[in-house]
Amino acid sequence: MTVDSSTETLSLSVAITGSGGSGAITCGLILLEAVAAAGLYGLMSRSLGPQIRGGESAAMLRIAREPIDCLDDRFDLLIGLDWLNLERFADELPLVPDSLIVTDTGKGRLPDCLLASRAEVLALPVKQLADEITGGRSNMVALGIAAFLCGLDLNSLLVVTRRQLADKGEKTSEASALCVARGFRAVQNRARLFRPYPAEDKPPLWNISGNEACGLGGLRGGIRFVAAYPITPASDMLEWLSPRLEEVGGSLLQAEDELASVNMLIGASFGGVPAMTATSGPGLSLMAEGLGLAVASETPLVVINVTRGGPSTGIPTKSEQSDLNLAVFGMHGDAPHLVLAPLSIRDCAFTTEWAVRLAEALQTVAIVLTDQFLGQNRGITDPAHSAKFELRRKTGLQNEDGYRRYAIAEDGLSSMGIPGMPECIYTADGLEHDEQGVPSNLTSDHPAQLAKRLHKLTCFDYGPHWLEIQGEGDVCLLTWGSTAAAVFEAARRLRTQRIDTRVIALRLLAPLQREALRDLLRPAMRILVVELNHQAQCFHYLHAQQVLPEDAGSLARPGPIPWRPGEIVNQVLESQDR
Amino acid sequence: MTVDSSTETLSLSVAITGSGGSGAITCGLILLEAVAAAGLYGLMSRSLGPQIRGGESAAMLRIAREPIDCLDDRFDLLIGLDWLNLERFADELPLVPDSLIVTDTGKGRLPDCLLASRAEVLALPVKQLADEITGGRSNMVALGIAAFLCGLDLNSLLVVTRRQLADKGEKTSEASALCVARGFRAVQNRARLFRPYPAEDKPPLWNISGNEACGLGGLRGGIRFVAAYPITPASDMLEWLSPRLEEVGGSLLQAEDELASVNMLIGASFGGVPAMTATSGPGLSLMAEGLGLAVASETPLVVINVTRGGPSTGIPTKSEQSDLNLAVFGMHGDAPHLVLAPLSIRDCAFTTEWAVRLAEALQTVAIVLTDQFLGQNRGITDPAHSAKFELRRKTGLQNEDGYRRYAIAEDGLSSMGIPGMPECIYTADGLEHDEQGVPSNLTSDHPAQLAKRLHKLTCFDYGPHWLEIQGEGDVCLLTWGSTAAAVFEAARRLRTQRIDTRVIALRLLAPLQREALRDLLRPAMRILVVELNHQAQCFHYLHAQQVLPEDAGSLARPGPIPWRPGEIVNQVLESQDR
Amino acid sequence: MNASLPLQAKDYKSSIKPVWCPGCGHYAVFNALTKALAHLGLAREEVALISGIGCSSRLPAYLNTYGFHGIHGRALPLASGLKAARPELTVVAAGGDGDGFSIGGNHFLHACRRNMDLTYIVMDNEVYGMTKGQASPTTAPEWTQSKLTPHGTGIPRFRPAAIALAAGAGFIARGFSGKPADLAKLLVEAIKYKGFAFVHVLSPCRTFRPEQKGWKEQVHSGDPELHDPLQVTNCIQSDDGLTLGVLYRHPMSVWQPILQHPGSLEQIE
Amino acid sequence: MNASLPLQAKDYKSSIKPVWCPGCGHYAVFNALTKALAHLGLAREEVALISGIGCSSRLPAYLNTYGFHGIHGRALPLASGLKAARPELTVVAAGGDGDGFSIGGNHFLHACRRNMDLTYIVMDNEVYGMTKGQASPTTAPEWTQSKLTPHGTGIPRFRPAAIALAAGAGFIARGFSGKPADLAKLLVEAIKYKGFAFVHVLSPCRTFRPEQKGWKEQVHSGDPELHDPLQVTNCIQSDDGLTLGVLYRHPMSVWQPILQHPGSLEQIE
Ligand SMILES: Cc1ncc(C[n+]2csc(CCOP(=O)(O)OP(=O)(O)O)c2C)c(N)n1
Ligand SMILES: Cc1ncc(C[n+]2csc(CCOP(=O)(O)OP(=O)(O)O)c2C)c(N)n1
Ligand code: SF4
Ligand code: SF4
Ligand SMILES: [Mg+2]
Ligand SMILES: [Mg+2]
Repeated sequence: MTVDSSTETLSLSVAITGSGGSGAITCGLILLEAVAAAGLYGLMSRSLGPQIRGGESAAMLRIAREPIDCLDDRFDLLIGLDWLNLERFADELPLVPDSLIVTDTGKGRLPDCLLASRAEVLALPVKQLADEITGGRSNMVALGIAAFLCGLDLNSLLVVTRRQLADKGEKTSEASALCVARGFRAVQNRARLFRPYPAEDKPPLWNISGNEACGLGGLRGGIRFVAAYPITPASDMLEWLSPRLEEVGGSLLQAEDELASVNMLIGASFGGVPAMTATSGPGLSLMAEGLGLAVASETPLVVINVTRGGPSTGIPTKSEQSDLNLAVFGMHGDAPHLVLAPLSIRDCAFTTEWAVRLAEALQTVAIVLTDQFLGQNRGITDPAHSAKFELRRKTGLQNEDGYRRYAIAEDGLSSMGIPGMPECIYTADGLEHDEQGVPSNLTSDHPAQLAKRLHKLTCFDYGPHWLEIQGEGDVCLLTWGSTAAAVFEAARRLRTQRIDTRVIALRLLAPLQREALRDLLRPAMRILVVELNHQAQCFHYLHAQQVLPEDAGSLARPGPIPWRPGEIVNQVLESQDR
Repeated sequence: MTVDSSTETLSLSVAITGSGGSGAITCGLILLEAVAAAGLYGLMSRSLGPQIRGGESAAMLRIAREPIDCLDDRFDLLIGLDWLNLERFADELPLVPDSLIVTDTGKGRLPDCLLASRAEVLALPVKQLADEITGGRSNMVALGIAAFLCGLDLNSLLVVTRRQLADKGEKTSEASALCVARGFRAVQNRARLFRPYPAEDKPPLWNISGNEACGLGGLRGGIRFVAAYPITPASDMLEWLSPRLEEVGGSLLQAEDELASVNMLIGASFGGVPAMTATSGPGLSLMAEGLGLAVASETPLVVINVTRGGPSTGIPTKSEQSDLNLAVFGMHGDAPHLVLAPLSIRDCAFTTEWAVRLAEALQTVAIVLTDQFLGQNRGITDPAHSAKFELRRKTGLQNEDGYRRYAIAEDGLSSMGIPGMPECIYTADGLEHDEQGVPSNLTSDHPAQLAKRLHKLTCFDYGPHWLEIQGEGDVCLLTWGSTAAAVFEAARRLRTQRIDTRVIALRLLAPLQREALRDLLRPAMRILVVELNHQAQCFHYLHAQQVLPEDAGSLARPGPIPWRPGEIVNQVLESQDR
Repeated sequence: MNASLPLQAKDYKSSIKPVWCPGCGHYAVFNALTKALAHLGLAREEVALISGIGCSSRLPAYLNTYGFHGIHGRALPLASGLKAARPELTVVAAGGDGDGFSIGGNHFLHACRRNMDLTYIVMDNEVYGMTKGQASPTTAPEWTQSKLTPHGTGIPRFRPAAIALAAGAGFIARGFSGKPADLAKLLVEAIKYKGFAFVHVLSPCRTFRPEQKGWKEQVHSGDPELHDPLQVTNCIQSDDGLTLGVLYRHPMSVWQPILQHPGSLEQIE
Repeated sequence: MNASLPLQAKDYKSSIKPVWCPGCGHYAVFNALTKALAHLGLAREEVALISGIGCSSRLPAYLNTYGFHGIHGRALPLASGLKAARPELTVVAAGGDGDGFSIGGNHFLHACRRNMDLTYIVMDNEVYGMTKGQASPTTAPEWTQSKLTPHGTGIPRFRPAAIALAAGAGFIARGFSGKPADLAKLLVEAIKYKGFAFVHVLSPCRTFRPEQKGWKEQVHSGDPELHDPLQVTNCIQSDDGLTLGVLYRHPMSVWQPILQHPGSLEQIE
């Protein structure tokens, strides 16, 4: 077994699994926090069985010395608190002969699917060690084992453990600390799988989920009103936001359904208060009509869509990027608006902050496409500071010749009256209207207002943030949203194999920066569009906008498992061979 | 003034306008019926002011010896019952110096916008003539005038007038007949503008609206359940269907909203009864989530979307083709389904019948995109007979090894259990499921079921009906839905100008017949995609599917006025010059 | 116009001509509302009129206050969002029986429960006027004039006051467009009431329900204002739907978002 | 299995293992329903169980009858469409308090009014179980355990029975999953009732509302069955929400589509 042989990212991947009540997730969460305390970067994903609560679960971590945003293709270490129903996760836990499996001597034989990997097996009396401590639990022993193998320091681990379990009472936290120490020492005679460098002198890292980061970005963008209806996997963003909105003088309203929530946003925003909601596919579908109203009446608002497996109820707890079509095209009539997608957990904060500012400045709808992977996974990341954009909504009476809410201006942007302003009273309308806002079906007003609403979006200067770009080369991997992290890592690996690879990751999907993107793509020899959905939605969307050459290729597959970097590398290599 | 100089289609265009209560529409409707009685083809469109009822209105007719499906670029004859608020319609009533305007001597000066056309003006004492008859009305005098100029026969006109007004009582219908005769004779000394050939020996023509034709097609396809919520311009289809469904043993349920109606369809269809609804943009938006459920659970149903100006409430009484994006892409997740569009009023019957059969056979959603123009205009057309398709839903236990509702079959089609069948009990589900229908988030089931649902649509042989194609040539006009008629006529005119033009009109928009369409387009020199919306939705969709060459052009503009053939001719000529 | 002079009813009217048919009941509701606003002396910029879609829902544009002509059935959530964000504004939602009780029924239920300080005016003509005469939830089951339901709906009427009460509304009144002065008074009461005030207005559709001119003879006033939910329940339960006046008024705790003095964002980060 | 033998409760169970938490009230509802179906001797293929989304809405797959696990809040329209198209089937809709009273509130109102011959079971645990514990319309205003509403909702509870009555339902009953035998009997009555039968079941959420185990002591039976809407209204109005039994039963005309003997299509053309 070697350290970090698989990638040039110096990382280690660890999974902890167990059946209902075994505490695998708690173990993972404390380990992640200890990783942060050690100044390491990390990522933790969790997988759950179909049970509503208390079913089997797996905590999947990756730790590294450099920032990382995706899981690896293999696990270096798998610790089983027990092996019940492990088959459920087998696909998600690829092992190699280099891997190490830690099993509890008391919990019986390893499942065949694991043995097949020919990984090394280390049997330890985990439960027995825990039982020797009053109130001791196996998962804490496992935590100690994992932490040692990950190269963490015992003292700091104990501090973190006690802090994390403080609210369980001192007895529990002390018993846990004892277990952790016991587990740590039980493997001390083995070689560590990972050896962190001494923490550099850098600001403390953040332990944050994408949902939390979106919430934070929203607040920074100026959101002070949220109306929402709970839905997996978006609810925890709303739960994070509720108390914090209050602290900054805003409010959250739990609506009776998504039809209500989107219309509540329109009302609040009409009232001058920046407004946002979070939902997932089924909720976004229900909001379609309301979003069209916001576009037509030019009332800004932001929807964070934390995508899950679709169609219909689909797979609520798993990730997919299959709501792009709906986000871009899902309103009746010609209804141009903004669609953005954050490129990592950390980027959720930036992209959401930008989305709010853009929606406000452009008086339109911004849909932010994150997904279950970004939203519910936790990352140990560099701090994500506010971008402090200058963009603001244009309000009040701007010209001398009377107030015209929907005046045709050169940049398409007319000024919004806000209730309370006596000089710009108007009635907002989803009916087609003239410049004053009066309903009109004249042959002249409709095309003029359609053009206004499109033009304000297309003539705007979005600056450099619409994409992230890395590298040069004959191969160009084009991607968007949550798949970006795996693509960036795949490109790094390809470069080590002497395949010069450029990555273009789109943060702004609509309006697509057509000309700029075409220019960027012109020199590329072989373009592949990588995304996590069945029908290659982005690939076709890019074709729709005529930015791709005829021979561009598509790397699209559905969830429920996100793209892994090695999988992309293989596909690129295969496509080279063809 | 010459007869039919403008086009090689021997047609005449007549408009009758008047303010609230003037009876312009009644006049037009009787004229249209008289046209049918004369064995002529015809089309009547109406335009109304913003008032809910009783505002100014315009009846716009075109009559011809050959089938016609669109309005002309100009009106040959304009009869004003009065000229109040005429500016509202001026854009819709283009006149040329060749045109004739009939004005009532008692109703004052012609509006400037009409005089500007330099059309000939004929002033007649219309109201005075009507007032001489007890119970006489100007609109009936105008009917007589129009009918004479259109070359119709007085006796047959009187028969039609009496029949159409029978339910108003004998007094009214006799007074009207007297007025009609008086109007007819008042212009008898003039040259007729149109001279019908003696009616050939052909079956009587139909006087039908597109909404009625869709209803009829639905019944022929086997629809026996409709649930719906009223919306302009779809309601009259529902009103036509309600009593007729009953006659064939089906039923219609007025739902509380569109969320209910689409789910009611799913319930009925799950019960084995083919089900359909009609709506327009806002309703289609609200149905998005339900349609996704139908796709995921493989429950057939049909939605007729009678498109109106968008986005949002838009222009409810006007036509547009701007719901294509929503129809094709408007569900979350990967949710493949059928999208069709009838190519004329008459074709509404055929396309809807086909759509129902396809939805049933392929166990999916079919969205039929008609629009206000097709739906609410009336045409005098050749009879539209049933296509009597053989396509049926596959039901019951088909194989020996037990019932699997979502079994993976070669053609993607598994057999539906219908309540009442003891051997194929199952639970339909919008959650991703395995072949039995049991919820599953296994890595294997999701891609397999996604592929099944797509494959059944793409591997199906749709036969020749997916498009209509006419002509050969260097210019290829590609179009869809209600714009087709204007494009066909434009092509005929272009050919008379020695520009060989091919027209491809798509009836099946999704799944797009990519390969076949690419083959058809390969030889074309100059491709133009013609459609009635602002963002060139079909043009981009065709690019998304990679069927268009890089240099294909787009002729897209929004409503509220449909494309006219001459406008297309001009655009083609201009694009040639470039 | 000098803002310091008290505004009159006409000052609340915009210059846009209503699309309504001559004789439509909605004109009187419009007039009564402008009178009520004038009576209350509200600044035009502090009032927002929110509606859905329907003939009745065209109201906002005819007023010279802020307004939002939203989408069908969603006036109440839009109004609620506005009120939550801007509690100091006077927010009035208005619409028709189809808008409010058919497609908008769920929001009606939950707005009654949530009890924000809003006024909700439903102009009930027992028909979908805008879409040319289909049955609405308040239409009598035996009304056969709609081609969509040629045998009548066969479904008992929706009883707005009974539902509002069961859902928890604290102010329920019924007005009639044929008695505009009384209606204006009811609207004043409703706007003044702290909480969700529901005003059910009988507002005939001249075009599709000409027989509603008979309402003039049928409406009547009810018991003196009741405050006890139980008594009121009995009263509303046995009501013929034509009783005018304030049917129920009960002080209730008003929902509004907890708006703290804003802290800094940094402390969250 | 020999179809001619009378089916037993277990014969209505499929082989799929419920996803519910140990101790969840929904198990008992499931069991009671299979008992009721067995008692009624219904053929499995003639029964269809329709639901929305939620823990409770997972029910259909666990039954060995036809079923449809639809989308959130839309069980009733789906069930209504099925019943309209196939009146001879026994159609039961089921779901949770969030599904039925929050997002599905409008369909609940209109299903009560429409009065088709359906049974509707709401398993009320006063919480959104599936999405991990947010307040539902029936949650007490002062419940602060949801992070979404950390001060409680501050909104009075939705009262399902009162709404059902005001909306026009003819059969209203309340059961408790802690009394499965009584519940099975209620379900038998509900399915037998000709018309829309609403069964409100208190079905505790062990995971997010552990305090609901107290219900066992709090539930009680009510007045002997009442038939007069006025009396019932009073009763339901003052009800504490924990009264078990049939609260209201009243014969009402059932809505069903007018299904004629089919004529030929040609006569239409
Ligand atoms: C989602 C949606 N569905 C349907 C419609 C069509 N529609 C417009 S107004 C209306 C009903 C209006 O009735 P009501 O609210 O009673 O108002 P009234 O016109 O009678 O004043 C309907 C069904 C729509 N605009 N949007
Ligand atoms: C349109 C839509 N919005 C939100 C959700 C998320 N969601 C799933 S179940 C549920 C609530 C479930 O609560 P309830 O109906 O009371 O059932 P329980 O789980 O408590 O039995 C919600 C909000 C969804 N699936 N679809
Ligand atoms: S249709 Fe009826 S409700 Fe609408 S404006 Fe006319 S009279 Fe009023
Ligand atoms: S979360 Fe609550 S309602 Fe859901 S299964 Fe568990 S105990 Fe039952
Ligand atoms: Mg109405
Ligand atoms: Mg619940």
